Amino acid sequence: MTAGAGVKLLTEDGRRLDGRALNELRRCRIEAGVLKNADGSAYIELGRNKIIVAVYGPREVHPRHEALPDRMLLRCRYSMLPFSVAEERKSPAPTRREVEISKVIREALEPAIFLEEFPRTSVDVYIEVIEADGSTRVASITAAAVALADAGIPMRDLVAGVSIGKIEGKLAVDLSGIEDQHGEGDMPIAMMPRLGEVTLMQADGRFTREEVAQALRMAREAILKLYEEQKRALKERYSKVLAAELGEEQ
Amino acid sequence: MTAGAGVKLLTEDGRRLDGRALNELRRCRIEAGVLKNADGSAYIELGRNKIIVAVYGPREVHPRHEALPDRMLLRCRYSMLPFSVAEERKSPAPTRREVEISKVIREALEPAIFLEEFPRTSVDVYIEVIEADGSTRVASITAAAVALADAGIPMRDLVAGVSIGKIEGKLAVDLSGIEDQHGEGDMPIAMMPRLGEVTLMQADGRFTREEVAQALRMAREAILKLYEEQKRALKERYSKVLAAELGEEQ
Amino acid sequence: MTAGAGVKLLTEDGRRLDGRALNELRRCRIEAGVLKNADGSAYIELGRNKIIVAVYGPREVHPRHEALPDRMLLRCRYSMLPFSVAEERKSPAPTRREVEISKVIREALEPAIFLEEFPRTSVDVYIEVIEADGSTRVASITAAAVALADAGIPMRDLVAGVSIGKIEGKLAVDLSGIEDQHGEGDMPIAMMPRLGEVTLMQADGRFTREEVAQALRMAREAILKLYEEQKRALKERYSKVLAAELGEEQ
Amino acid sequence: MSERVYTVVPAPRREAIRSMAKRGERVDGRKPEEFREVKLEVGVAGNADGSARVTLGHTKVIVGVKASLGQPFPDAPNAGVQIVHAELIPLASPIFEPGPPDENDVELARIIDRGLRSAPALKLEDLAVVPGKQVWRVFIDIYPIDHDGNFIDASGLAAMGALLSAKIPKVTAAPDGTIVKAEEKVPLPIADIPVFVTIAKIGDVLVVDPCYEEELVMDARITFALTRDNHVCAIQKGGRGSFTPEEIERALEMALNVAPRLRSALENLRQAGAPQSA
Amino acid sequence: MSERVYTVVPAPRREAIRSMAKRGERVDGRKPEEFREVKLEVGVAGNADGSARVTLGHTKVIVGVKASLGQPFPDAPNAGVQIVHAELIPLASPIFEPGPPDENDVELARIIDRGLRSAPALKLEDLAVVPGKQVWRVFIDIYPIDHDGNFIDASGLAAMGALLSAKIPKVTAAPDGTIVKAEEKVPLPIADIPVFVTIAKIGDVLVVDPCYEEELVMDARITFALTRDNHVCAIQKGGRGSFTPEEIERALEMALNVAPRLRSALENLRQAGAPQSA
Amino acid sequence: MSERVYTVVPAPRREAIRSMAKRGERVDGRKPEEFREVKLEVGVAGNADGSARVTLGHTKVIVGVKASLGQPFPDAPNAGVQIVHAELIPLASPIFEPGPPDENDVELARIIDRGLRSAPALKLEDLAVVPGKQVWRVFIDIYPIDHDGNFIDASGLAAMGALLSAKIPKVTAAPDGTIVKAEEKVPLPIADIPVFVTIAKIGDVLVVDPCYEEELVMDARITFALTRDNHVCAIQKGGRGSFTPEEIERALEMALNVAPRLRSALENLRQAGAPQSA
Repeated sequence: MTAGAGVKLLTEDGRRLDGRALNELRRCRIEAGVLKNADGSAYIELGRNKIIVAVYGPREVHPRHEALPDRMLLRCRYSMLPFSVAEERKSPAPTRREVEISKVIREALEPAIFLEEFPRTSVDVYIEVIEADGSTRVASITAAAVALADAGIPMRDLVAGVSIGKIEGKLAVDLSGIEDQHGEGDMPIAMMPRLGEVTLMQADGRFTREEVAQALRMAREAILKLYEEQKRALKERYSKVLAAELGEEQ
Repeated sequence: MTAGAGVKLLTEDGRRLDGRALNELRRCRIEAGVLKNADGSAYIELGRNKIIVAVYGPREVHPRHEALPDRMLLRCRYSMLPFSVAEERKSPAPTRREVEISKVIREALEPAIFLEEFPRTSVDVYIEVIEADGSTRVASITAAAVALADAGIPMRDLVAGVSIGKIEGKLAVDLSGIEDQHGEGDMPIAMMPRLGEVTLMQADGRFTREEVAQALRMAREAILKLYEEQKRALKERYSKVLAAELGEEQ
Repeated sequence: MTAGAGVKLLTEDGRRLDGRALNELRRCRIEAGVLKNADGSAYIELGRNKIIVAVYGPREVHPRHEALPDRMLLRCRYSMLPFSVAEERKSPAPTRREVEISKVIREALEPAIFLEEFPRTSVDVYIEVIEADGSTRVASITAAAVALADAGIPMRDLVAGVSIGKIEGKLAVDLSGIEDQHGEGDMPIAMMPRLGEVTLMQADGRFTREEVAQALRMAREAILKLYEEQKRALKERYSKVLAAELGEEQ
Repeated sequence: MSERVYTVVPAPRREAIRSMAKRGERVDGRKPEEFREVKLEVGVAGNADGSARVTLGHTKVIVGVKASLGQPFPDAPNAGVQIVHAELIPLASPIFEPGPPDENDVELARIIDRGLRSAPALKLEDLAVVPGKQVWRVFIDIYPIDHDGNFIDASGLAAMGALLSAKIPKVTAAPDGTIVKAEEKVPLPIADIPVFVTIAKIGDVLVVDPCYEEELVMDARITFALTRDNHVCAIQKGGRGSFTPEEIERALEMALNVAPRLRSALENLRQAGAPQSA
Repeated sequence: MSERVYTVVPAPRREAIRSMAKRGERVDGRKPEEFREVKLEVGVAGNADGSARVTLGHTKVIVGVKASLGQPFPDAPNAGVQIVHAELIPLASPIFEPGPPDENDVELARIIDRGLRSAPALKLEDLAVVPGKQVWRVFIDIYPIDHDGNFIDASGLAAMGALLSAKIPKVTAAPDGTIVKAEEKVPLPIADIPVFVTIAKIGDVLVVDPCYEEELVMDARITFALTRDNHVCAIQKGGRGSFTPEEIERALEMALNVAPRLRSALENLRQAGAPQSA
Repeated sequence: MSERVYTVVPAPRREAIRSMAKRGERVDGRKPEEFREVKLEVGVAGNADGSARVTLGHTKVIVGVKASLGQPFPDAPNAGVQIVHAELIPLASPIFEPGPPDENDVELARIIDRGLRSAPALKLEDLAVVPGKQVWRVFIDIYPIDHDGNFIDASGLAAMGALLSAKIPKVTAAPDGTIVKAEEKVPLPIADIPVFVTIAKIGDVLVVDPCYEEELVMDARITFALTRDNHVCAIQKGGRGSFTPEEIERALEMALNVAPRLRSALENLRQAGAPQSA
């Protein structure tokens, strides 16, 4: 992210390039249970972002010496497919960016999981970005929480995330790729929606203390909307599963 | 392999650049038991190809978790020494080509081995190409089968291989390096000679259905000749071992 | 090291560029016990060289299968920080040079350690060069021996090392970076000072048989001086530890 | 260099599948020569120049194509570059582990590469912009995302779908060698549409398009890549067993029989696209 | 991708630390909002262009800066290059293992990089010598050598110390593009002096600058990088726990309170150096 | 960084070998100062520019040399490049494991490299074609294929054999910098013919050219590379034991005694070749 010399991100009536208001999320659609092999899975489209998440576990830890005596081992791998980026093909080897994001996503999900309930097991969360258009890490978290629930992992709450950006001096919800590239700052935030606790928070760019407080409020509001879509997706999934179990066609 | 614009591979009387007829193998010489440390070994010269193979095992599997409860673990590593190629020095790191060839060679040898007789053990086949001149993967198989027999691994048959190529529209046995480079197709085939069963088959280039059938017949014929050389090499080896055991000079 | 066309390393009165006589060491200062986490540690300044060494162990071997039934496993890692070199930044990945030096340093320390006293354990020696100015491998050994003693590893003697170089046809003690670069030869030697036995010896450049013998004598003499500094450093460390244990301020 | 540890099928289940095969039956009710239903969607990854998702039973594969200008290979200075990469990511199956490509990833990529190259699918010579200097480098990235067997055939279909749906900028090289990229996008130059058909051998029986359970109990498999005019443009035998020459000829016949149906979805794509150079 | 195996704190000790926290006490006698004594030395690695060692309690970090001329990044042709690398070497702690960088090394480097970049610390545009062709590439290498917690803040201080003390050759580009390096050395162009402040959450209590034992028992941590004019120029939450929004605001207040003291040592360095461009 | 796990010699056998040594006897009947029979064959790898196989008892080593034109190293712009690589492949012994080079591979390559470089074997300055731009890069690849001890000396002989038998195209640089390769081939420019001699210490006894069993029970080893005029051009001590200075002088004497015989086979090669520049 570099300061956006010359690229106008807001129209004269205060709308963003894609017509959104500053506090407006892009269209978000989540589907749970999209894969057969995974124990849980979810697919999210947030604007043009397309991300698929699979969850395996709880299962025996492999390699064994990584098992934890008092709790579940959660592992996350966030990766971008080579053709998911707007720029030239990305090498398939994990970048430093992907390594860091995998870590912060794991730490964003852990607060919501009853890790102590399955000691000596692992749960693996695999995230593949098929198409990227800004805010992929938070969209990944939103989908991963649904995939964990789909896998039946006991959780104290879901987790959903949104990025708060700064464009032309104003805070804006859910940065798109071009806003991330030319904006003045990016602050990805994830929360447990019901509990209202922050499980991921990062930032680059420059923000005043007041802007940080405001960003937290804007994030909360957006996250509650994402939470509705998460619940809808899980409800739909459960009704399909139930229908299938009752012998109907799914 | 790219279509050979302008390089003539057949003379007017239908002979190949090295004077061979279309169904003629290059000179092939195999020697068994060429290494002291290995449990079995063989050296093959096929035309200018020079390949050495060592077999270690059956032995304890290392790392242990790779051991198979119901059969022997066969592992193969095919590699080309950096100076074995006609082109510039090859990097010593395994190429994707070497990784694939290691796999298909293993799968070409497995049908001939009584894998169930030594569960929880491994047999390792190491193949080093010292000089390459076309058809190295099939020559490696021919030598590896001899090395396995030299190691005393129980086998239901040997395995021998030959490449069938397409040069100037005609099928030809045992492609040389230049024929492989400028020909129109390459179809490496390995068989168990006595049983007549195909254990490796690959192809690139373009072949009609009839050509595939013809290639299989030509391969069978050539493989029976290679089988004679394999048996000769093993007989020579046994007589040397026997002589040594009877107290004579080897 | 390449032959030094044109760079004068000796003044007309036989002094070296930094004013030293041929058999003169650079200023050497060693401090023991400089790190809190390590079981033993030492810091050495030899001329501009700055090297820090940490010792961990004896401890359980990890990974376990590397444990030795009859003796301690000594492991060494010599590495240069990316900014320690006079040239452009060094990549942090271990170079072949660092891999070799790690091995010869380990083999220079092993003769002094009672390896049999702690079977099935490991001792790890980590060496980081902060600033390099010639003779880093022998300076590392001198510091590592102090760190091992600081860790309480039972030793039959310390080990100290010095490089003997050839500059303008004459043997010189303790090569600096510029002397190493432009001189005609470098012969690093490490000894157990009391026992007078050689535990490391390498050379490049060209030396006559007589020069090799002379180099060994010059090394012995220099190493005895380094030994005094090693003992001083350890004595200082012990008195500090003792003072701390007696309830005084350290 | 070692075999991937496949989930083991319990012996009774194994025997059941093999006896079914003998009776001409399969675990999912198919006939031996029957390919599963194929679903082909294109444009599934909007940042790729071309992309496709193929669903084959529960098997799902995504392929994305990205083209960029770069140097040719030294041994083919006047041709574009085709690079195929495949990664059996752990998302797709519990039997896949994270890490650098292993022999299974490499084999899959190389089979597809050979089939496309020998057909040929892409007219590589039409992808040279400034011969010897600047050519299109076409990356074909294969990512299976759910595993119910026969990745090769699904990957081949998805790769061709992605290539046929791809659009790259129209470029022109000025006399001084500078390259101008137009806004206008053109399809990739396609010469042929190969399809891949895999036949598994279970006992003495040959079956087309094995599902995952069949792969676990099969003796061996053989794949044929087939051009529009019924040429074989790649073969790959896999697995620990062997084939008689007669079985190979029979397998090829089975493959030739199903190929046209597999190709028809791709042909439709092509007709839907912009005018092609071939 | 897996968690580093941290040494486990025995349960009683763990409970003791957490109860102390509740009473506003800490294992080393500090108050919750108290930063440990900081010692900053520069010029500790003479072959580096700039270097600093920071001692923070028993935590020690060395940072070296090396600058060399090279190509700019394609997406910022008119700017110098800043590359931050960190390595948690096994010398510093028994919990670090040799080998390629893992997620903890990468996270540390990337936090520092973001804070320096967003402030910005370096005026990267002033480091372009021949725009688009030759720019200064500034490598900032972070090596913790003793570990008693809070590597982020110590690394940030050492990185700024190394940058502020660095001197690079004065270069001029001739009209024909050749670059002349003068004997004269000049400081790096510094625009701002960000400092990093980390707050740990232990139960319901927030403490500044956690030591190692506190890191082992904490629920979560949050780091703020702060510019001279009290802007937040980077944030990073870490750990398995969560924060309420109110806790985050409180933590930021604590960070803003200690930042000036941390920055003062760096400001002194700056005044001691040659005239600066900002 | 850890020691390779060597096969352990059972204690009684170990003691037997050590007692034999005390009595001046060796496991294979040799005298302490006796080098095994050496067999040197050249031209064993026809695609290499030069190659040799050395047989030393049961130890076998193949070395191939490939030269190609490329850029010089920045710190030696007017000299050709010599790169030595060694790989202890698992084919040669059950104690070698597949994988990237470990410390033993690296040490072997670097000892040979130092000996060749210090002698010097190759006149690197004669291998610059267009100084600063195009030079010959000579790769020397060492592959032991059967292991009965003393790889260093066998590798040194094979490396020199490969260099002495190598032929590279005669090249000329046109004034405009283009390089023309002639059909004619010329030998590499050789200045000296160093040989490597390794002495093992078993108890108090020094033995030349240790076999594998001797390597397993030895205390330490020391290798000398020796030029034609009896200069030492490389030394390498290895192993967990130590030498007295007197032992080192004695070992050097032993090495000087056997060197001429080892070198004679190489000298013959040289006379058999085309006229040399030295």
